[in-house]
Amino acid sequence: MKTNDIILQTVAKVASLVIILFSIYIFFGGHYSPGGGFVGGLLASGAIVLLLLAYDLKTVANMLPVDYKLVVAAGLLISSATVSGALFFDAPLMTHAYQYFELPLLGHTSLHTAVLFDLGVYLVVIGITMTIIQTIGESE
Amino acid sequence: MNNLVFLPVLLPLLTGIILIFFSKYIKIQRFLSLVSSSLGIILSCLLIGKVHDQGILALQVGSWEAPFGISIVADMLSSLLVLTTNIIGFAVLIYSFYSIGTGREKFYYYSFVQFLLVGVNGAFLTGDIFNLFVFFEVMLMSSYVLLVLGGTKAQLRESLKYILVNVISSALFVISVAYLYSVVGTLNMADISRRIAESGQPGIITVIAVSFLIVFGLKGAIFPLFYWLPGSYYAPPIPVIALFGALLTKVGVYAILRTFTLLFYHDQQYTHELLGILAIFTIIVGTIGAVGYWDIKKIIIYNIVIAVGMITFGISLMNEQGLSGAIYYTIHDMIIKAALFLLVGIMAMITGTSDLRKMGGLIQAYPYAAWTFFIAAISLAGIPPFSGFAGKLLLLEGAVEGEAYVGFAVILISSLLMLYSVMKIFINGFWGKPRAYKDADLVPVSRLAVPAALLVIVSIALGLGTEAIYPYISQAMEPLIDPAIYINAVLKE
Amino acid sequence: MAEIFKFIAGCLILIGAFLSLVSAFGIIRLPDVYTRNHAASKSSTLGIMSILIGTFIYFFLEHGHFNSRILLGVVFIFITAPVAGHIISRAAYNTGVKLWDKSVLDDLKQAHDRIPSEQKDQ
Amino acid sequence: MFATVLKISLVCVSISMLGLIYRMIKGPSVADRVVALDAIGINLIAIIALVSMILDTSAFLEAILLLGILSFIGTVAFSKFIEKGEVIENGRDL
Amino acid sequence: MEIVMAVVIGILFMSATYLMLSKSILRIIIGTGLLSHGAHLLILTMGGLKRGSVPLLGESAGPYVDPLPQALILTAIVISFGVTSLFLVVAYRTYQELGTDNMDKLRGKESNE
Amino acid sequence: MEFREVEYMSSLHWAILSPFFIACFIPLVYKQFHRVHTGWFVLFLPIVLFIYFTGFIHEVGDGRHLSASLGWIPSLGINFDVYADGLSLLFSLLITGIGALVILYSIYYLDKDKEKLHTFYVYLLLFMGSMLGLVLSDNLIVLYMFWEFTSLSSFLLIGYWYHRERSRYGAQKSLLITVLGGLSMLGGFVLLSFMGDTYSIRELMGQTGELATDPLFTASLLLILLGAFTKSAQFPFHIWLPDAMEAPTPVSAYLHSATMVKAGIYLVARLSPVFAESSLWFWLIASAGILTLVWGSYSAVKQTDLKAILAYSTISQLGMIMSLLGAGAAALHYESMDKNIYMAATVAAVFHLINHATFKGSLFMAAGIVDHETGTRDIRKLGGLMNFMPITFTITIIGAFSMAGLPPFNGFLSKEMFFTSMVRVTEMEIFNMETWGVLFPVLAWVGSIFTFVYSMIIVLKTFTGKFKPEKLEKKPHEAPLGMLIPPVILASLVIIFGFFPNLLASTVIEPAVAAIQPGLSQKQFQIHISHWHGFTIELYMTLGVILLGSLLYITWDKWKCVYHIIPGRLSLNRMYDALLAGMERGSIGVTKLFMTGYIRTYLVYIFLFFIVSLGITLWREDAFAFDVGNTAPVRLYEVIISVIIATSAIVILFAKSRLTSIIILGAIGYMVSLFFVLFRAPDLALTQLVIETISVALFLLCFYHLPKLSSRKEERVAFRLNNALISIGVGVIVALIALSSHSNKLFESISNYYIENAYEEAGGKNIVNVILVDFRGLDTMFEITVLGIAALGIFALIKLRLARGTLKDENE
Repeated sequence: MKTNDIILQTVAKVASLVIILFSIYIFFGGHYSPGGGFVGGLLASGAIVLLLLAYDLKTVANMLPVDYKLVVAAGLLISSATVSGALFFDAPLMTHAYQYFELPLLGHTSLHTAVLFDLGVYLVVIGITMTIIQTIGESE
Repeated sequence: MNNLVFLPVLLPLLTGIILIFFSKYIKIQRFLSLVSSSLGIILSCLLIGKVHDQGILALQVGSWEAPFGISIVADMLSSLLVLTTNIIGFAVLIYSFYSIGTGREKFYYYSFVQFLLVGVNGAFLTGDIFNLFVFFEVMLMSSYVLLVLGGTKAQLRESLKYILVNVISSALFVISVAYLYSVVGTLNMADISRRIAESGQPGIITVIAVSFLIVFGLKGAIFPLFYWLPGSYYAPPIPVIALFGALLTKVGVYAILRTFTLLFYHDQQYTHELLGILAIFTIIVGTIGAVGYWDIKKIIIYNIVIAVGMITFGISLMNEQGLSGAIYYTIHDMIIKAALFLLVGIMAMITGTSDLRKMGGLIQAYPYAAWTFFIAAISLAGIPPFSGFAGKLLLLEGAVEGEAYVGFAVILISSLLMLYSVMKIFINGFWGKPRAYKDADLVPVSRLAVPAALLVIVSIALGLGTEAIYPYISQAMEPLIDPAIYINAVLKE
Repeated sequence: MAEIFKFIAGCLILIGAFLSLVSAFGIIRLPDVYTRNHAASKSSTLGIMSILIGTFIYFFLEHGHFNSRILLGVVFIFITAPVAGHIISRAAYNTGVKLWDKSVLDDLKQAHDRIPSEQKDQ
Repeated sequence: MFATVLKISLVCVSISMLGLIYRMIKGPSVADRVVALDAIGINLIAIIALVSMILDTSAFLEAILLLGILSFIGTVAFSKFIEKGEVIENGRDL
Repeated sequence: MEIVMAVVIGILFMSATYLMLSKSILRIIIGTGLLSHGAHLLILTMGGLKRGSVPLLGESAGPYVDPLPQALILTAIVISFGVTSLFLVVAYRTYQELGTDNMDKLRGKESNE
Repeated sequence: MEFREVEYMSSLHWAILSPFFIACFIPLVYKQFHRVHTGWFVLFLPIVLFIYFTGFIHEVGDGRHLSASLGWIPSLGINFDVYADGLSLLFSLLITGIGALVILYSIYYLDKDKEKLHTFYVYLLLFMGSMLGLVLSDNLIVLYMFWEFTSLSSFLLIGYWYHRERSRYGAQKSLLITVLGGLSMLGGFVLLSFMGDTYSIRELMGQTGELATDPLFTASLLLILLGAFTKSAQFPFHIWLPDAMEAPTPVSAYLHSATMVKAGIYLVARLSPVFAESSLWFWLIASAGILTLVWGSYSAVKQTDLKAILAYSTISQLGMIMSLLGAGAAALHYESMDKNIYMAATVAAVFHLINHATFKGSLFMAAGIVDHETGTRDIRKLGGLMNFMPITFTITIIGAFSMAGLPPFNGFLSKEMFFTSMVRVTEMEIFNMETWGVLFPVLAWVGSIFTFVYSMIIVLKTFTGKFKPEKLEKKPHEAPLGMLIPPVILASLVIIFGFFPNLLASTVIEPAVAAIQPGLSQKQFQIHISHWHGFTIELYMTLGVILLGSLLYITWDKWKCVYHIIPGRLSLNRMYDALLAGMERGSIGVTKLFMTGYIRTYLVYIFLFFIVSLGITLWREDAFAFDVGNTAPVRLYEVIISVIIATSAIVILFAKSRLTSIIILGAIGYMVSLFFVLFRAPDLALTQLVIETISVALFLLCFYHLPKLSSRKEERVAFRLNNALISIGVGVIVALIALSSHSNKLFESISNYYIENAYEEAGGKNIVNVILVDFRGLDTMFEITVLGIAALGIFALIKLRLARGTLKDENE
């Protein structure tokens, strides 16, 4: 049945933007407040799912031409590289390093390799969710 | 600080990830996995050398001191098993080149194999009970995918059952860890061991021990819990069966070995007795299955069950001979099972069936495969000087020492029936009237037989060179008898 | 000052809770899906918004931090809740969920009737 | 005083939750269930807001927005499921 | 509270078991879902439900609840999510290939001796 | 007793290993020199070895022993120790001597164009090497290894013509029975070594007295005897030997008459010093031997296949040797008695061992010639061949008469000694020998009568009587010269040993006897074998054998119905077949019983085991504890949520529609996340919320296409009741253990460390997140790996759909 989805589509666009912003916020805040790469990633993929719901697979694929399997791989690579990075510093694997910096706008912040690790998680989660949803969606 | 300890896990992980990027380029995938596998063997040899020189190596991941962070611990047992795993991975990989088909290759087959190795190696090396769960899951997830990859009817049907059973066992694993955490308040196995020893293993710990036994027993396929195995291992293509048969159940058995020697060894009257009884039943039931079938895959699959019983029996003895027998037998069985599956796979590919009654006379056209199988078969049955013997002998000696005469008799009888079951394959498949098989010419038998022959050579070397590896085995056995060695190495007191 | 705001917050929260109770009551008692949806989306939305604003005030007073997430949440709910209600009703109607037998008007039915039947089947 | 208000509210919301669950289980149509589910999502937000005030922590405030998002996505998905039988369309024939 | 939780967990495990013993694939998968819920709640309970504050430093000074079980649960949740989704897809494909969701019709061919 | 260590080490080891090395080159030689019969290349080896071993005769005769040691697995006490005394040397000579003759014979017997000669000679060399290793090794485990190798090479040789059904059957049978024995022997060895703390036979002999008192001694004895009996085809394990006749005749002549079957005899002889302390040892051996003698000879008479007659005759002769060894072992038991009396039995055993090898070897070869030249071995088709093959006839006569115990052949001498020994058994004072002991001479005599009968059958039915050319495939004529040489040599040995038995007595027999009975110093006895002892009871027995035997032969047609008394289905062979078939059927039956293929059944097993094992452990360990003190207070809203979860969990069981169940599952998930909120786990609550939503979406995505839930009416009440009981059991157990674990908090948790160090050491305030990415980051690393695998797997699962039955996908 043909339906008119303009209301939904308009709202979805706005909402997706809000969700993605929120996900990035939650991802960076992970070390200090609840959240982190995992929830952040899930939320980001939630935004994409919302778009999928409002539009359809092909349209969204045109909007975001990404191979999500490679996103998974890239995320895994980043995380495992962070884990193995310690090899080059002669420290036990997975040893994180961090430093506090005074950055403009953000104020007193720490740059932490754990964030890099978490970035891997973030990407993996987006990749996974989207791979699953996309493949199942396509197969129907 | 021994990052080497973790490299056997990290290497396949990185390889697996990188292979995802090359999913369309099969040649590159093959090359990379081969390189990584060879490197893996070298690394694990290095690891064994280092453990041999310096004793147990422990890596405190993330520089967090022992009971708080995750410890990766390489004692000799783990290192030996890691080496064996890598050798098997290498052989199966070569076999896969010629048999798995481009379809699966393009859909990340090699990545999944690498991830499976990650899980298996990780499970052998970790010193943290929850991390063990995570590695189990890595291994299981890869195994689910490998089992179902290709999506044929039989694969789907059996995967459902396989996944279901393992989901249950994972849930039980989680709750067992939860119970244990509630009682002892820590997750590091060395620390757990120390705390249990301090408390003298009260009744509740014994209960938890039994629930761990159920969890690992489900994975390792011991007596009342193995029923899922024959069906599930029947469905996937041969290289996958070889990996499963050689590695997966052994990880379960390893976990039993580790937990019942390191953690729950204070109430042997009950726990190890129970283990022994289950082990004997496992052998019996496996033997019953193995002698009845006329399907080559089924026969070997039931032989896995027998081997699991043998090893757990060794564990239940808890004396030096029994434990070293169990270790030796595990290594032997991993190698020889992989070889047998690969060979049986060649037979099935040539004849297009796995029903023995529909084959015959293969020795005429494929003498090398036939003799490789013959040696593998007698090695399985434990005829000296091949690798099966030393393990069996040690188990027998351990049984006498532990006055477990029933087990003694069962091992002997089951050895005979094991030989009967595999010789049945030889007599009816390789001997007998040669028949014409369509498609037989398409099978690159000589290439496929190479990895199998490689494994058989390893097995022979293992048998003839028992003396050379015996120091390693006994070094592997020491911490099992005296957990203090392990604990001190991890907690550095 | 703080006490007043706290009182306001308390009131808002109480009103919100009451509204959600009412809406739940409506969802249970009303006769068909459309009326229930009405109850859900109207009072429930209002209820939650007042609770959230109450919460916002509370945290602003107690801890002094300006919690953007709650406000964002309020805005988000404000945007999406009507759309959600709309979509549910439409779905219900299009799958042929019966109206309450005492309903008096069905505009959409008339609109639909004008469309040739084969288009409808798609 | 304020704590009592919170507790009363929580009990109210909990009761309404029970009612919604009754509706969700009872049906009768799928759309009814979805309506109930949507309302449950909203109620959950309320509960979390109340609880975080009771526990006096802002740790759960992320959950509020999150729930709002999820509840919306969920409702949309359910509605599409009911209406079209598939949640995500492969490509729309325009 | 732990006693109540133990009962709830027991009921969850009971329902899960019952569902997994039934014939329909969907019910079985739902059973596994319940099973993992039960397991996660069990970890939480085993960590102790003592009152303390949220394990966020700086929020309040008081004693915190045990953060370790929470981390474990998080890992367990994620893993069981992965497994469940794969399980679902396998079930879905099985239905496509074999045309049934009745486990009894998916009987393995144990009989080929 | 003096030892000469090390000096001979390499040469003896090399002697054992040389056949294995040569075997490696055989396939190469076969390929390179296809024109020449491969046998010629092999022949030199046994000859060289034979000469090599004869070189030791003098030395060993002087009472010196050769021994050498080579480490193999010293850690396990397994060393490749070789040790040559009289007994070993005797066997080595037999193995290499007969081996040379058999290989020569085989060169003419096997066609070089039709047969796969390389495999044949590889097997044969493997066998020769293993047999040498068996008789020369001092280590029980090495002995066991070679023992199994002889079984395996015999298996391969019997199955040499593997396309024949009978060959495969015979091969499998012999393998099963001999390996059964081998394994039981291994068990005995392990027990023995446990008692004596060594695998060295020599060291074990040194502690005979201590061993006999060990409770495991009898078990070890029985296990080892089982090994010996199966190998030497003693009743009732003899059934494999007749079927082993499917092997090419040279093999039968070699393995199944002269060498391999005597491994059991070797074992008994070798271990007699260890075990004879126990009276059970000789009692068992002697009885089994005499029974086998009677049964074998009795069964031989009814056979129609020439080789089958020879097979049964081998069985009976082995029984005879066995019983002699048993009687001889008594000497070790009764230290006080006159040793020479019992020594006579051992001497007879050794002597007959040699004699049997000569006459049985020649008879087998003759049978092979008949088979080769006429195309059949069925005595019903044969007859009157005397004129066509006079030399073969002569050989057969010599062999058969010797076997029947007629003078002047060597068989007569050993048969006389056999009677002597058996008559003397009656004088022993064990197990009421005065009554039961009488049976020994009687049975021996009866066995000899039948031996006479079948010996006559072999000669007369084949070579005399009416010539029936119509039943033969080929026109018979004398065999080629090369084929005749080996049997002629053996036949002449029969005569030579018959006339000059003392040639052997001092050179070979005395050292061998000394090895079996180490209690006797070699200087104490001198063996002298003579033809004429005067009119003794033995002579009368022999005369009786001849008379009664001739009578029976002549009246054969009248009494052959005796063989139908025992119906065919009670015969041992049928029992073996039935056992095997029954085992297969039984195992399939049992397996099918529990392997139903329904996952439900397996789950029921798993859950039942879970309930039972944990329940029993809880009860037995008295582990259930219930401590209210340590619990958190109960809050109203927590109870409400608990009630909601519990009711939903129960309601879901009765859900009728697919969608309802999914939605309820989602609701439970949300409630769980509320719990997480209540129990102060914000990260968990967030994650659980999102995950639950996605899971529900996935459920919907996947299950849209599925039909309605199958109607629950089909399920019987019993089915649901069972399920309900099991489920309740699981739930109760889980809850009970949870309560007990909670009440048993024995230690502080380690988590304080995380709280203390999260900010200072790891730079984060969200402790849970810090644990996840830092303290226990490895978990997270592999958790996302799991997810990654799942995603790729789902992708592959949906995209990749292989068809069944193609070559590349060989399953099903």
